[in-house]
Amino acid sequence: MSFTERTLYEIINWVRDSVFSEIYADKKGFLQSLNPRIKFIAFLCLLVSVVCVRSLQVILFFLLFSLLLVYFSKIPFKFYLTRVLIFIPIFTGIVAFPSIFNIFQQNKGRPLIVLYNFGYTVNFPFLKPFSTIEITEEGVYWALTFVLRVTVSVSLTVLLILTTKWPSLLSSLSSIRTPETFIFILHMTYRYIFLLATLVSNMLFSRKSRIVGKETAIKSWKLNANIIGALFLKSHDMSENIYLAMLSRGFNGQVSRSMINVKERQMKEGNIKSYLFLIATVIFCATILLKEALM
Amino acid sequence: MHIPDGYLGPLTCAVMFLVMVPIWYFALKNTSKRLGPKEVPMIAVLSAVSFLVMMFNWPVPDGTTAHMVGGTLFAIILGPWASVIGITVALVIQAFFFGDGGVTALGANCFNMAFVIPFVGYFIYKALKERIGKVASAGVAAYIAINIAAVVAAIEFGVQPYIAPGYCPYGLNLSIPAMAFAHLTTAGPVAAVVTAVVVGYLERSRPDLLALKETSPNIRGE
Amino acid sequence: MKKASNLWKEKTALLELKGVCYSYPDGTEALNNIDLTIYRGEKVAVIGPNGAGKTTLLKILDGLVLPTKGVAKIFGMPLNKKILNSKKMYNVRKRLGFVFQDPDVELFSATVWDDIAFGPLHLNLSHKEIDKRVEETLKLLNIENLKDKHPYNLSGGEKRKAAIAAVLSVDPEVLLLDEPTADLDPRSKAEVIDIINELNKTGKTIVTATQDMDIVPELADRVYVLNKELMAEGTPKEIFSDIEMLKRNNLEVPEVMKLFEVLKCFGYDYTRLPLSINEAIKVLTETIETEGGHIHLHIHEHTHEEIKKLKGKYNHHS
Amino acid sequence: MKKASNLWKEKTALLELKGVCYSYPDGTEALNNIDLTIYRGEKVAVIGPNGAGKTTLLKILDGLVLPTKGVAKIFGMPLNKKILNSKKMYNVRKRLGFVFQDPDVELFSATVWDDIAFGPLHLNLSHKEIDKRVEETLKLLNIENLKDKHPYNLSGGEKRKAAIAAVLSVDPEVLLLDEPTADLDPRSKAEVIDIINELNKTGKTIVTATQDMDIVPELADRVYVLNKELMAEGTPKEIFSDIEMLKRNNLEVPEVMKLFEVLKCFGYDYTRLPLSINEAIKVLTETIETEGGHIHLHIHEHTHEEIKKLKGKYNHHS
Repeated sequence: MSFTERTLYEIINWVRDSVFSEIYADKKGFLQSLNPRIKFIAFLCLLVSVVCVRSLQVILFFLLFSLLLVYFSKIPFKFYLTRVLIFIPIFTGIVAFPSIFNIFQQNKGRPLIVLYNFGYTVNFPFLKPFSTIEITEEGVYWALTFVLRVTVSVSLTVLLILTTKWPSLLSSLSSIRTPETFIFILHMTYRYIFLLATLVSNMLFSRKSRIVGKETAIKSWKLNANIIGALFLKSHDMSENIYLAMLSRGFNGQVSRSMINVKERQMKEGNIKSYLFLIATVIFCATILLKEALM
Repeated sequence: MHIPDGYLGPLTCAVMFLVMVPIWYFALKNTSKRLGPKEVPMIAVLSAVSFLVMMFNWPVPDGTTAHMVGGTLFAIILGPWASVIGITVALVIQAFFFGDGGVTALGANCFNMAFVIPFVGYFIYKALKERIGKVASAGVAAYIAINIAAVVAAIEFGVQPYIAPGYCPYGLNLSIPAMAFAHLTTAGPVAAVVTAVVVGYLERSRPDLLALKETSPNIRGE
Repeated sequence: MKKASNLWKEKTALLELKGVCYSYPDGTEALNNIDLTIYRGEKVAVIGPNGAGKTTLLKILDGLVLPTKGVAKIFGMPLNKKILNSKKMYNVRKRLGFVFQDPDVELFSATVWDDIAFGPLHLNLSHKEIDKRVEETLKLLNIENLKDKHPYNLSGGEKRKAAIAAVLSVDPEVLLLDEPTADLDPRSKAEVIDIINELNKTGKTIVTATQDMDIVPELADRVYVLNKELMAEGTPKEIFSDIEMLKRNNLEVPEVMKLFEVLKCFGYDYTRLPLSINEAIKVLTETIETEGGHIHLHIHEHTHEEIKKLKGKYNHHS
Repeated sequence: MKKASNLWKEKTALLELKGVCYSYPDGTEALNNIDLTIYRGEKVAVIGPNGAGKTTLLKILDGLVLPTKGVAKIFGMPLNKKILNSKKMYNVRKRLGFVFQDPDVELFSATVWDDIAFGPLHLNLSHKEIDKRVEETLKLLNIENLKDKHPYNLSGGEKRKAAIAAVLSVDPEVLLLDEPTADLDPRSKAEVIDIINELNKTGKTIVTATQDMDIVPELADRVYVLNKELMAEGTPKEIFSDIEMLKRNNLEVPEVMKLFEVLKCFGYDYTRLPLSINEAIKVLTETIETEGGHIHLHIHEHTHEEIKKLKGKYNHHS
């Protein structure tokens, strides 16, 4: 199996099976018991704060906070950590690593370890002129801050999705004044991703089943393009029929009150607890940001 | 090209959101006024396609992978304004699915991929298609659009070291060449080949999809 | 083409097509010169092979698509482009329900509940009334357990029922069904047929497009055979008697009928041809009760010859 | 579960599943503890209701998916992750052909010709040989007229035949078919059945997954009943005799069988239960020839009672 196929197959199955399964959203943990719209706003506060915070220690504090939430929401740590770390933070780590060296930095920092001294100024394309290669204190500190900030952000996002059912999450967007049409399209898109992913996955299976020899990279590119073309056509047809089905049921182009079921039930879910959590979060974020601003 | 949370400082994030707000507003207004109810499900389904297309990671010679956005293709079929909505939807879902393309960086990501790509792609395609044919112009448009978007993204995170440390650590001197190199050599050709082949595929099987805009340019919006 | 029996003439015509033609934008002809009337309270089946234009016909009857030629009258109102885009159509569509062949097209919301509520939401009802409508529909189809499920977690049979529910919640007078039993296992098929017949009993007019001959006797009082043009019209019995016509249109008769024709070759001279097992039992009982208590099957001089002819008559196999 | 008849033991086992389980990553169970063997040259049907795991089973047999537990042996080679990703699989896949239920999944090239040439292109054949292969396959399925068409513009029956052709062009020994007659009109259905039987006669092993009971007698010498687990195995006759088991699994028997059971209530004591019209003719002829020239149908004291029981036995309707 070629690399393309393997990644495609794995990613599509991942979308189909883990993202859509909602195992952890069904558990009876702390975050799951909150009103999704209020939780959504609280998490937005947290995410914005993490992006605003400067100091490494405070970011660590956020990390601790998110891990506490993981614990009380009954999500297994091992599953959680693999899900959080495996993609973005590791990639960010690789990206950030060179930045601990002076030659890739914008500002001059205090040298921590000098690796090599040329004794003369080196000019290298794209880089500032340098005469030593050294690891700098600031470089290490900011690289760590960078990687940790990214990790905490991802960790919070993952926590939010794992503990919220998707329809509720998307409907929550209306609480930050997202237009109804947009939310309606979001819902439909979400719905058809699964269907089309199944279709693509079967197309790939059928292709795999008929690949009886080595395939060159160019050929596989062209083939993927064909599959995308076929996917496009089929989806286009489907969208025309969906439109007719909607029309037939009275759709007049105005998307209003699209998802009342989800929304109304959301209003009833665990309100007092949710507001307390929101207030606590806002106080937590505000204190930290104020403190930083004053420092 | 998806910028995760934590790469961009608060100022950049805020600015990009502010830039996107009027774009989203016009796109929605344009969509509901000019496109009519029929395009609602069409945008939804094509967003789903775009979401899946972004997950087609292609192997490239240096061992990394690249993906396309499908923005040019989307714009060729539905027009650039509808693409703004469609790709934004795909990006919102991706931001939550993967934390890929962060929530706070959504404004920036949407600007690069849901605004720059479809508009650049659409107008290049429109300018070239009479001269060099639909298939070739679709490929060229996709190639240029994705590269311009990549450079825009590179500028966004390349300015971080000048504004605030602790975010993306590399300055413009490094970010622009790195992003440009990756997209000129990998993601660009992939986007070009795929867009061209798909347009060729549609030209043979459903030419009406590509012709729609020509017969009624004002319904599709510009 | 056979003429409609007089019986239906006295009834109210709800949907009427006169000289309707339809061509796709690329010029391919889908329908040619269709005259057809649907009366209040009927069960009508439109049968025809792959690509006969059944779906297009239903779309025209639902006022979703305009004929390229001819007149489509829905509830007495002839359709044209202006009407199709006017607000009047909302009132018309409220009275018509169209269940598409692919349930995935019908279920576009996040939960089954939302899909069922979609229609009523556009009727400007209060939230309370919408709730009530949805709950009633769920109950009617006995799918209360599905209401919070995502459409992608449903099985084939459940999806079909949810799609029917989504259309029924607007309480249409006429139900247009496109291949309602496609892709269903025998049990789900039987359930869907029961639901449809139940709806017909409560007064709904039913139009079913299908290529599954076995369900036609159960789902139709009257049958149109479509193959781009209308090839025949009549009761299921009349239609299934014209085997040559059916065969020409790539169709066939239900298995039970075939077997009764076999019995005929063995000397059973039945009074009428049954279309289903239940009818077969009735016919057998009747014959025996009137024919002096028994039926006598034997090989007579023409048996083998007749059977050979019969086989040729039914067989699509080459 | 019934045991396989000894007859097959002497044949070569091509595909073998032992204790195979399959769960989706989210934990939903699709298959549980499946033991199953496909022998060279057989025609096997896997029948089961919606969601029984038929497609997953075929995917495992085709080496596309690994069981989560248990062993799948293809041509004697037990599969594991390493082999699945190795070049060895090319040889295995060459010998296996999988026709998906949805022909659209199979046809993604610009023309039917390209789709059929897709497989052979990987065999390191010369252009001339590939041409020849494609032409032969087109001829075999009698679809030469479709070769330059875009798959998008084909009718249901044509699509199905093109999909079969696309798989056949690598000349596989075993053909796995998922619902090959779904969405087909009676004529196309008959044609596809003929094609499959023709292929079986030329030595190909055929495995068909279906929920259309009427085609089972024609497409299978041996039947597995699947409903997440294997519920039964045997000849079509054996399987269709166990109506209770079939009903439990949302399945039923072919119509002809039902009618013969009705005849039994009227006193016809047949020697064996026919599964198709042709067999019915044979059975009737045999009985008449051995029973002194005639069959006598009448209402005896238990007729009504037996018919009532029979109706309850078959009926999925509530």
